[in-house]
Amino acid sequence: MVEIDAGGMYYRLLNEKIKALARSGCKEITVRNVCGQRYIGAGFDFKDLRINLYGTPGNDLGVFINGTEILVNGNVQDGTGNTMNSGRIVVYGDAGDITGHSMRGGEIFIKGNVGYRTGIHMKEYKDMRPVMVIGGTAGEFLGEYMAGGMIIILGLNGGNLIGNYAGTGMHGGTIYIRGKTPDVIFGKEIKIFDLEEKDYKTIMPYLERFANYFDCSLEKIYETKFRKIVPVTHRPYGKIYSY
Amino acid sequence: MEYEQLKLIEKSVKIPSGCGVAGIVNKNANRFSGEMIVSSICMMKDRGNGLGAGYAGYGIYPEFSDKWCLHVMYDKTGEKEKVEEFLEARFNIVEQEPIPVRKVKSLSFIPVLHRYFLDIKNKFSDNLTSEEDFILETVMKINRNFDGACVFSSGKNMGIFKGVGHPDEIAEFYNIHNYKGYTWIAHNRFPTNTVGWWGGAHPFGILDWACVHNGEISSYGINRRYLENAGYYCTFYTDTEVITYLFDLLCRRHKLNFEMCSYVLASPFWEEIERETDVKKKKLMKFLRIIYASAMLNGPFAIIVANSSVLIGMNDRLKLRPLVAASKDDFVFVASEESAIRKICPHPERVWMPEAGKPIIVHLQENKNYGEIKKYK
Amino acid sequence: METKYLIIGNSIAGVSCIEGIRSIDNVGKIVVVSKEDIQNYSRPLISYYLAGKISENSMAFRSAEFYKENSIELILNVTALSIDTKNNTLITNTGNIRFEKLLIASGGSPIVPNIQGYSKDIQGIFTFTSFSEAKKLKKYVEEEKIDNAVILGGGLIGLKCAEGLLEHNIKIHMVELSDRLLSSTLDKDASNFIETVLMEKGCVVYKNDTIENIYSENNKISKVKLKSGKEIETKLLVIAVGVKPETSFVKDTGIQCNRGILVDQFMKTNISNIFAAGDVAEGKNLITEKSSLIAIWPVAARQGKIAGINMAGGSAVYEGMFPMNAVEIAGVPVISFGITAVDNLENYEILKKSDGKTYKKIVLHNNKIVGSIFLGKIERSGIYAGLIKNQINVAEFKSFLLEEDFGLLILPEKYRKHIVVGDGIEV
Amino acid sequence: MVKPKRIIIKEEYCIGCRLCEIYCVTKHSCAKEIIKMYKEKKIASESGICFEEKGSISFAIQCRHCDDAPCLEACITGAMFRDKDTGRVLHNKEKCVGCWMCVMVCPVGVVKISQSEKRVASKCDLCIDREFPACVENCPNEAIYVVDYEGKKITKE
Amino acid sequence: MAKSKNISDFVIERDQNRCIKCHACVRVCANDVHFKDDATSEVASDDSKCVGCHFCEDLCPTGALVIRKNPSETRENAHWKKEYIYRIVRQAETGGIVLTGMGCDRPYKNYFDHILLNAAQVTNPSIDPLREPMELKTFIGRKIDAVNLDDLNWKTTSIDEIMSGLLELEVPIMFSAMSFGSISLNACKAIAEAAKLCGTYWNTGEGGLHQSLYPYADRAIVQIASGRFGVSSEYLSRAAAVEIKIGQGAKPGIGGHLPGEKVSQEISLTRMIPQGSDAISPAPHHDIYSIEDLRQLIFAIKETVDYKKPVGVKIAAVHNVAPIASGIVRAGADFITIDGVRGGTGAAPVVIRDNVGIPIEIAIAVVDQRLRDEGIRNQISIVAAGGFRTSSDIIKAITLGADAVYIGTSALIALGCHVCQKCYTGKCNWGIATQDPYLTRRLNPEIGTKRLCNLLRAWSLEMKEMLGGMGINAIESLRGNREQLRGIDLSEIELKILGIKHAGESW
Repeated sequence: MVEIDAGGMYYRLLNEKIKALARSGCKEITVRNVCGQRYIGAGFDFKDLRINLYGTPGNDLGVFINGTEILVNGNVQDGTGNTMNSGRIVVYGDAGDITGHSMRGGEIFIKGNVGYRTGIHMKEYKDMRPVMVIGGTAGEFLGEYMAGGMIIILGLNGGNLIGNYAGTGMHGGTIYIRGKTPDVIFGKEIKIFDLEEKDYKTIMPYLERFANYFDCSLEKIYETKFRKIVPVTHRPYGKIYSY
Repeated sequence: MEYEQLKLIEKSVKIPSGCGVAGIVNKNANRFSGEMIVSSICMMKDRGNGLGAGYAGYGIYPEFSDKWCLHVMYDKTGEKEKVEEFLEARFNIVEQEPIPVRKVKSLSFIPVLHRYFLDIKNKFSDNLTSEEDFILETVMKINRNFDGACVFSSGKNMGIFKGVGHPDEIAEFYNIHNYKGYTWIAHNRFPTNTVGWWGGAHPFGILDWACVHNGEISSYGINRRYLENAGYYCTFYTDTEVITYLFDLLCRRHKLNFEMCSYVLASPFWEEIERETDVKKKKLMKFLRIIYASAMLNGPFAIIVANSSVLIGMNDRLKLRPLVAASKDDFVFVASEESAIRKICPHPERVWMPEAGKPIIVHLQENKNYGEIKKYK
Repeated sequence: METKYLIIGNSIAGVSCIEGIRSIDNVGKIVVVSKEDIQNYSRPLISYYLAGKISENSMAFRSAEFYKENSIELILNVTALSIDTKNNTLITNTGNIRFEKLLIASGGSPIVPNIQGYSKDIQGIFTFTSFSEAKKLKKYVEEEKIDNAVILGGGLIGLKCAEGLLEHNIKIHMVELSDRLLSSTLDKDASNFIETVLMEKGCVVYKNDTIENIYSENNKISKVKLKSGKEIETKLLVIAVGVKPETSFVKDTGIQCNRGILVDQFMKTNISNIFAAGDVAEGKNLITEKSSLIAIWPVAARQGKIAGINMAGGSAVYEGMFPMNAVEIAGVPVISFGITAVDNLENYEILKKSDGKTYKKIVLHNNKIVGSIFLGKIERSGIYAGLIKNQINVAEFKSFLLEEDFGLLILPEKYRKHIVVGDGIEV
Repeated sequence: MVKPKRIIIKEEYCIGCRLCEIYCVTKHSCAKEIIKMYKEKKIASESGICFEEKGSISFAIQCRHCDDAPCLEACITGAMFRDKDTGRVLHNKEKCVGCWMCVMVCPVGVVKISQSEKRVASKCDLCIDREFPACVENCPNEAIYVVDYEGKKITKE
Repeated sequence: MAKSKNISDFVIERDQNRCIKCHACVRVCANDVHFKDDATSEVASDDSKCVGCHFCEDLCPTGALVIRKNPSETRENAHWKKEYIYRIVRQAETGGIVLTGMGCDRPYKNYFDHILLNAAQVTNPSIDPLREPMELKTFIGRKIDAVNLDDLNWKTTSIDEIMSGLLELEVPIMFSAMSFGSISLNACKAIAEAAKLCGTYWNTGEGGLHQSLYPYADRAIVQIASGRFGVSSEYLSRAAAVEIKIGQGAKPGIGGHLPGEKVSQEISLTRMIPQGSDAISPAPHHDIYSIEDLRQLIFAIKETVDYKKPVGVKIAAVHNVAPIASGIVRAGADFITIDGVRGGTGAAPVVIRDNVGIPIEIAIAVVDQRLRDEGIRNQISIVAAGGFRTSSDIIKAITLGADAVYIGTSALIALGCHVCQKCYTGKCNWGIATQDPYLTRRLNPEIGTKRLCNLLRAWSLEMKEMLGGMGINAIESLRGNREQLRGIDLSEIELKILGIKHAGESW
């Protein structure tokens, strides 16, 4: 394992260093004293690389990433996993706004809470199915314009599970929420259902992974029933035009 | 038309003009009388129409060789005092006097002509990083803000003399034959309409650059906007002004050498660049053309540009205007017509015509007699 | 006499051979011997001649210039007697010809079964496989003002002859040994169809029957008696039971024969400078993949050409063909390919469609077409021939095979593009 | 002038307008003027084009003028012949007896039975008397074009 | 259901004396306008379905068809014009937003038509472009302000660095963003191939990069819009440049969406979304709510492509365009695309298209001036878009200060488009704005490429003529050279904004 001290380092240099190490065959890189460096892992294509970050990485962590695992020991800022293609981001803390914006594949695990507009315009394609598991709560506009993939909100730490306008303009994918349906304003385009057996089967591997990463009890997670938010149509705006 | 009106026109619109140009340089910086250049430019009298002529000589003020010398013309009463007040605030005026002139009957609208030899009081005020930029700014300020004043020469140990008239008349007026210089350039103007303003005559100068020009720059509009971005305000609406500023910007500020400068001003065609076999040179040519796209001089021109250490004759990239060069001993001559050279040097060693866009660059040998010669290359 | 190339037979196989040779060798001497007395004629045209649809002048399928342009020495009225394979010499009734390369394209000769009362000398009995016979027949019909005739054999030759005779308003009695007309090329349905058409034209068809006895008066035929007992008075009998390869002169020459002369894929016999093509040769049947006689014009043309190319030192391979026939009976066109009637339905799949005026049948084996019949409407049937020849798997578009608008569009894209734009467009 | 050898079909660009047929018929009829010809039913020719259409795919196919043309081999009268100058496979109506051997062997299925003279086969002659076949010249989308012997596309310019 | 009170936009005149009943019109009309009337065996038409695309007219072998505007007139009323009346009728019947295609068709003042070009007479020579070199080569991207010999130290590496970030255009005309989805793949192919052949660039729009277009990727400017369709690191790395689309002239501030029924298999492949699913592009980028967020995305892209490609930002020309442009320069963009009010689209609400934004002429003028005033003009290239109809429009745009232009509608017209403005129906008879396999085949990309190349060639020739006339032989000497322009019939404020003098004023 190789270590980099990112203290005072500008993001461009940091990314260059990480890339150079990865190209030389390095499989695991630990970066300490991360503070505000943006775009860590931008467009990375290193399939079996793992990056351990200590500190607070800057915005757009893992933007356009295409297969690398990033573990963050700390909170992350805005735009984590922006337009991500594949790979995995695990955050041992909270995440900021627009986490997983437009992500098309890969996985994001957040131990704590996420900010506003999380999973906005997530989409899926063929066997690419993005998944985001959030241990805590999410802000407003969760899964807005969501077109595919799944978001799982666990609410393990209490607080308001989700904010208003979840699933606005949603036309694909599923949001799983743990616990009773919160008393918030939902987007017009969604419906809420109880889970069927097969739904539990679908989310199980991700919950297991979540429990594994964050060392929490799977039983505790299952103690509370899940519900799911799904779009009523994948053509939400088909009828507002006069042809 | 009233003088004021004529001046207004001259100062507010660009007047295209045809011209004759001539230049003589002694490579060893040996000074010689202005008579030679007068004789040369007068040979091409038919290239002008009596509405403008002028001379620039280098090495003419050896006693003040380290002082900035401003030639200023005043055509409004009271303006002189204002300008001098402005100058005193910035400079120590070492010497000042009316420019000596002789009465020539045919000349009219003659302004008050005065020269100042200056030392900069507070060299680097206003965050300017060089003396030259300070002088530049001073000239710009006077020319923009003082309506009745015009600085028409602002170098060291050099001076520009110009006015509305035929070249022989202007020479007589300023006593050009009385001055001795090592480089001379001259201009005979043919504007396309009547002008009465002496400031509109050529050469045009800034710092120790002086420039005479024959032709019209069709790219004027963008060259001007480009220069304004760099802090050069074109108050004279002449192509020559733009060319002079471009030389100052590129050669002095951006430190391009004259060859590179020629790639900018008379850019080689893309096809030519494509054919260049020296990879490094090719890259540089292309690069310069891209970066200085707005500085390219497009349209017909033949120019002679001088400063204290160099004389350059150059054509546009298609050679749409005439230019001839000749050399004998340590002299190099450049002119619109060969006759203008033959007149003063009947048997040159070599006579040639420069290629389109390829400048004739004559560097002066350093000469201890005439102070330091600045090298911009 | 000596020649570089010697060709026995002047029909399509021989002529194609000339074209094959000349596509490679422009100068080598070519001698063609023919036992007939006419420079060039198309054998299948004899029924049209008989019908009076074309004149004697139009019988040629190649003009006289053809022989001139290709510098062919054509020797008529020569009958091949034997071949001296050791000395590369053809022995004929008029002399010997030495050759470097020989093509046997002697075609076939009509089969005349043993019938009681038959004699070569009886007038009014004809075969129908050569122009000379056809000429004699036509002359006889016209001179004798024949108004009814018996044709023995309901195969292709018999029907062709019938077609010709029908034009002379002759009532035809057709005697066929098997249970249906054109038994070798058509199934029962199609056969019935043909039979109906013929009957509408005034023909009488006797199936499962044959002529047992021929009666003659004054050395002229007067009556035939069928096996079934039926007696038909007639002044004209055409024996059209088939042809056999003309291999009589090949006997004891060492050239291997089965029913016809055996050839390899280069149309070469077991003797390295002797080739055979046309009705006399046995080539590969693409459908059965066996060596067999396919006595049809296009096969003869192809074989002759391939033989010619190989004789001249080129290299061409005969990939095999399959039986196919086109015939028009009383204005109804019929085209058939390959195996059209099968009994063993386990191995075959049959697709059929009929609307009373047309009939279409496809026989499939392992999802490949092995045979088909088109009756009434025959346009674009060649596409099916292509599918058979290229052994295209039709599983994907089977349901379209019988469609009215069946066309190239239905075919697999790759094959279609091959046909449409491919450089090897011939398929 | 390079002589066209065959018409190549870009089925992916056939728009199914069937103008090729109209121009083919016009060209081969004695009238030559579309409106009068159609209006007065003076259609003296038939199109040498087989037009196929299924779903969104369509194309017009004409005689391929194959290098190794089966119809030439199968013709019992010599009516089908290869033009020496242009390499085209042409058909002499006068000689044809309508035996349908050509129809039988053409793997492209483009030898048609003439409707006006039932005993004669008919097919594309690549507009032997014109620089470009009428169908090619009038195809609005270059879904058919001509190539020379080497398979090179021939265009007007 | 009550009978519709709407009227047909067009009437079809069929000259029965000329109609030969070949049915070509019946076969080709995607709107089912023409049909064979079994009762009369004549060919007839249903005018109400006609969109005025003129495809049938073009195809009819006998010229029997003429499509005319429906002459039916409502009572003359300068305010309640026919089109407004019938728009209300339509909305009263459907309750929906009225969509339209292509650019704004309102008769706002067209400044191009009020600007005149100069020509050289006597004092300098005009140049004959047929004989003498005439250069249109243009470079798009971030340039430096000054070449300092000391800094360069004759090292060419820094030169390389700057030059690798520039797009080299043989003609200052690029093909505007038109996604595969809004137009057919054949149209994309024709455009891409033409861009390659003509030495210019094409723009993928927000449609991803179809595999069959990979050969043209080195000439592609790929777009990132709010839907992020087809955007991946591979997409970014294949392209020549990246453009972040914030807005579009035809619908500033409005998102877009490709209805699910148009998301075919191929489109699903390039957009990387499931077949049949709506492709919704939200109005804003949800990761850009402010200018610093734009900088964040610009540098996210630069970081991903190792700073090797120019990154541009496309905005609609709106009232505040000049300061916005300045902000975009300072946010690190290498080129800015400004799309004027007449910019085209496949679908936009008509009220937005016709009423939002400002003309491109004005936008170029103010942006160029603003950037010069701030001394940052050289750091960015200005690409202008929005309704360029002729080469003179382009020359004027460049003279006002644009580096290059994008053409969209004019390119489509070259491909056959007759600007019927019905792109959003997906039934484009010319095979352009459609995904219907029966219709897309109508655009043979080979022909399309040829026509586009011809257009660019023709316009280049004309531009050279105009340049030569002005005595200028390189386009860079015209760029921003507003002295060469004069306004006609313009007010003082208009002249001031455009930065040009009025006709009659000399230098």
